[in-house]
Amino acid sequence: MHSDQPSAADDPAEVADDIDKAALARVMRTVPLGAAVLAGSMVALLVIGYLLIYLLIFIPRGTVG
Amino acid sequence: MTELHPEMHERRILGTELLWAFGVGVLIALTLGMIVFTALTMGINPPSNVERIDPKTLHLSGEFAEHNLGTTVGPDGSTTVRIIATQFMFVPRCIAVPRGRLVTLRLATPDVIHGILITGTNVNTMVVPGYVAQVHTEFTRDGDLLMPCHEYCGTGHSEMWATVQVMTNDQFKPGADGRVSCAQR
Amino acid sequence: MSDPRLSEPHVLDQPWRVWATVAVLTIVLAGALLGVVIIPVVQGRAAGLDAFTAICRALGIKPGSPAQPQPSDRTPPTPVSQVTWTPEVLQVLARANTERGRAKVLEVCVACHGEQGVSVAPEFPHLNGQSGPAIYKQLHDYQSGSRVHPLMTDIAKALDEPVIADVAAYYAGQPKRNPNPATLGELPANIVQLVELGDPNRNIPPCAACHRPGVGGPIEAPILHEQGQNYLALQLKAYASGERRNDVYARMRTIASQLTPAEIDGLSRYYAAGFR
Amino acid sequence: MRNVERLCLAHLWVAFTAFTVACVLGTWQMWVRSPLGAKVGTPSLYFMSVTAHGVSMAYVLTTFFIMGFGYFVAVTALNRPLPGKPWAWLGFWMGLIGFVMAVIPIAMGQASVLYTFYPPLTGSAWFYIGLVLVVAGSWIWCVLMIVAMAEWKRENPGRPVPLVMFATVANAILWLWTTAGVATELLFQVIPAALGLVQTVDVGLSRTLFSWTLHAIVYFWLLPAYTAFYTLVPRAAGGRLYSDTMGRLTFILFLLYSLPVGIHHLLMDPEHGTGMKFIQVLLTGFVTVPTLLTIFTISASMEIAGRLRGGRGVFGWIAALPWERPMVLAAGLAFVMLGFGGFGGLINMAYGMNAMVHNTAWVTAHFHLIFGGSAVIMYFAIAYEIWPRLTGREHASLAPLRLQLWLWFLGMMVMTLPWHWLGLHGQWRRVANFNYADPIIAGWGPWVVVSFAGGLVLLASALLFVRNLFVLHRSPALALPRPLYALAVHPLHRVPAALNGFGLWNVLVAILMLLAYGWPIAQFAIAPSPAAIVHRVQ
Repeated sequence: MHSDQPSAADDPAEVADDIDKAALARVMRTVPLGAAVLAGSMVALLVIGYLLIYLLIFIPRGTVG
Repeated sequence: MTELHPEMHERRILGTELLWAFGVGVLIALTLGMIVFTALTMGINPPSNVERIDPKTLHLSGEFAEHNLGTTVGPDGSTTVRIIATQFMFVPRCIAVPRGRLVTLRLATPDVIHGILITGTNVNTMVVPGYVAQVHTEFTRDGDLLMPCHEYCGTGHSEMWATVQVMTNDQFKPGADGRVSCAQR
Repeated sequence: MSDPRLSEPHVLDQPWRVWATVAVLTIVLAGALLGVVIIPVVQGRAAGLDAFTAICRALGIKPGSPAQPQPSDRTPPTPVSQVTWTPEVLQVLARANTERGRAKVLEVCVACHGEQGVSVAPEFPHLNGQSGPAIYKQLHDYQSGSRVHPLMTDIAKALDEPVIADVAAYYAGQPKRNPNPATLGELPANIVQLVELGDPNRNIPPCAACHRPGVGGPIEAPILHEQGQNYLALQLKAYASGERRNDVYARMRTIASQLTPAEIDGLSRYYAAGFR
Repeated sequence: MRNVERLCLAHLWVAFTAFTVACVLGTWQMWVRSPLGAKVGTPSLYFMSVTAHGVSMAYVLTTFFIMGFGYFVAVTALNRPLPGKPWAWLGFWMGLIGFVMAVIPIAMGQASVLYTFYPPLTGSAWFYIGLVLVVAGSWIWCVLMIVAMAEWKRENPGRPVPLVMFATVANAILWLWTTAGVATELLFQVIPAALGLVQTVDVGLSRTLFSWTLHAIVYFWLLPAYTAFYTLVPRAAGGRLYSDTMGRLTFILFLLYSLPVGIHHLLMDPEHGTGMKFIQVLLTGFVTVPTLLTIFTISASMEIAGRLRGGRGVFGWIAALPWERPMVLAAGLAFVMLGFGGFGGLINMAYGMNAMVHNTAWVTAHFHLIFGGSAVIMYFAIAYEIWPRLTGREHASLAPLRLQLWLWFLGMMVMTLPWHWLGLHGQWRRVANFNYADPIIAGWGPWVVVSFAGGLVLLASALLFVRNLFVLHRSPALALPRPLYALAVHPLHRVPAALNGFGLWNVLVAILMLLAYGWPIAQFAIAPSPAAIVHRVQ
């Protein structure tokens, strides 16, 4: 990155990666199944934890208003 | 599955993202719905008593003068506790409250910002100079609890706390003037 | 999203502008409807409040929670001190004239507290380098009867407000020079700890949290280092017994009543020796 | 001498020097608070240390790191020289001088007011003026980022701004909006009070103005981590970004929703009614959207990488990822900490339920996980990634880098998980010592010791981090710089102006802030808080 002499190699839009197009198209048939399962279950766990704390710890400690 | 045109495929990706966003939106609505539901049915709010009071003259007159502090049971049976939070002490330092009855805590400060919580309960409020902080709550278990100052108020902050005695109905007996003090233990 | 092949960026932009604005406003309006109307009105109904009051409380225009009635109770007060720290009082202190203060000191105070604030007898406090607000408050408290002393009560009653400020400013400007500092001898470690750390077991804050200059504590807190040992011990005992009670919210009465005689002695010697 | 490398390295070294000192202080504080450290130090020393820890971590590490990384991005992503480099140096020196000006009164015990600005307790005026200089220096950075993007757009009409620059400029604009609140509070309330020009302060107003800044500032700290998630991590993992458009939308949503939510920090305050509190809690619900979108998009991007590397099945792609690469490892660990921290945040924001945890160790755990955990571990990873470019040298071995990241993660978890438990039981924040003789507090002791052990691990990690950077400065030269920024599955060729700039979004931020903060601030103009006398620490 010799800053005052920019080189095209630094421009991400112009640098192709070595990912094979066909391979990418192949994996894109399954993606984002795993991501949806992983992220979905994590977020669901968060909300379940929230509801449990709300109902089992917060409410029994006495209401505030 | 046939190969899609890149732009069609990009739209499918965005469609998937939109589906995810919708699912996430449902979950957020669920968490907010819990808040709205308990606010409507149980009257749960954060303590928000926008009641102005001059911090400079608290000790001269009114309910926060020294000998008006502490627990009072009104003629209608309502329990109100008045507390001063000052550098570096709560007045009074021991607070008697009944179990299983609505209690109103009112706090004010003559100097800087303080805050309180009572361990194991939902009592929590900032005590901001210029305002009366007020918490309505019900204590669900009896015993001695800690009420520390939880906002930094100066070098003596760490030694600033009070004790809260949650009493059963047998122990919580107001005197003729309606005042209740801590039991000596 | 529209098909980018068919339209230019600025045309593409129009739905974005419309939908983003609609979405943002809908969210805020939904929040306002719930938070300012529906929740307070429903809560207010359960607490016996009319809808208008409940909404005003939610907006912070009227005091109180929309879900609870406000308590009422007033009993007549008997304040322990009439002094208040208002901008006006601080202004008076800031504008004090040390020359006039010196004249008054030579006329009245010098017999006990000395011209330079070094007292002539161990039962009188040194006033040199004392904080102005502290002297001001004590003179005022003598005047109003909040603090009682056979000599000082009458002397203070003869002073008017600007003179009190002048005297306070004069003594505050005198350098610390205690001619007879106490010798420390063997000061137990627990005294230093009481000053610096306090005692968590007894809920005693560190002395230094208020009685160190520039610590941001109570405005009226006096500076204690190089004060007379005897005077300090007398005052701590007077607070402990409740004989002296002009400390607002009983801060010193509460602390002093928890100190042992050995601690009162140790603390007096600590400060008399000039430690800060 | 004139190179941008020097500029970036200067910023980053200031950031990480402050960070290392703050780590030492933080560990000492945990010792003092634990049952092992009773009678060690005094409250005066403790609060001096907390102030220095907070200022170094929250204002210096963050601001200088973000500025240094921003300059790097502007040059490498836009592939053009940085506009106004002398101005950048001016910003750097303003920040550094400001930092020194703030540190001197802290060290003299004249600013032991912690890093939050809550008058009437005020410290030395130099402390505040110094911090204003740090912020003013960062404003120069904001302008340079905006100018750099504008010039690039002029030279490249119709082309989408690279996502990494779009994200950096989003953060610069967010920071300009964010600092408006605290700057107003400091210039019109706190500094006049500290200088003795005024004797009283409207505490309700000062808290409200500070809350304006208080939440969005954390997003300012976090956005470099998100920038790395979208633009560095997919390439490091050997995959592609799932969707460039969603990246842009995410950063836009952060700009929109991280500002009008600050009153959720004042849920327990008596100077605001329930109505505005509820509105901002609702808006806080929406600020989770960009994070949840990110979790999905980045998981999908990692899934692409994992499957390209031969991972199969619903979860097989996770094992197939190149975890030996620091950037990938850091991203994984950051997500775990983001999950725990986000869970804590969900409890914090829940309106009345905030009363259960407000100002307890729960809150300390929450922001140490989110900022100290997710954000800072990505700062490490970014530093490891760009340092070779800045120095022209290559890491001799990745093993110490991985060890450092693992130690940071383990230390953070061991430190913060007990804090959640303690917070739920009422252990309050910001105290120099606990009375472990009290029967309630006695039960907390062992957990405080466990969290202190976590603090020691964190300190070891911080020292190892600095060592790794020093070693790199003496390592063999870099043969060929690797490209950094990830491509999307379908790189964008044209985007609507709304996704290529911030005009529309600035208007919407203004509208949102007017609706969310208009009444909360206006109420103090209509009926000011009764004035409180200033208490000066000096």
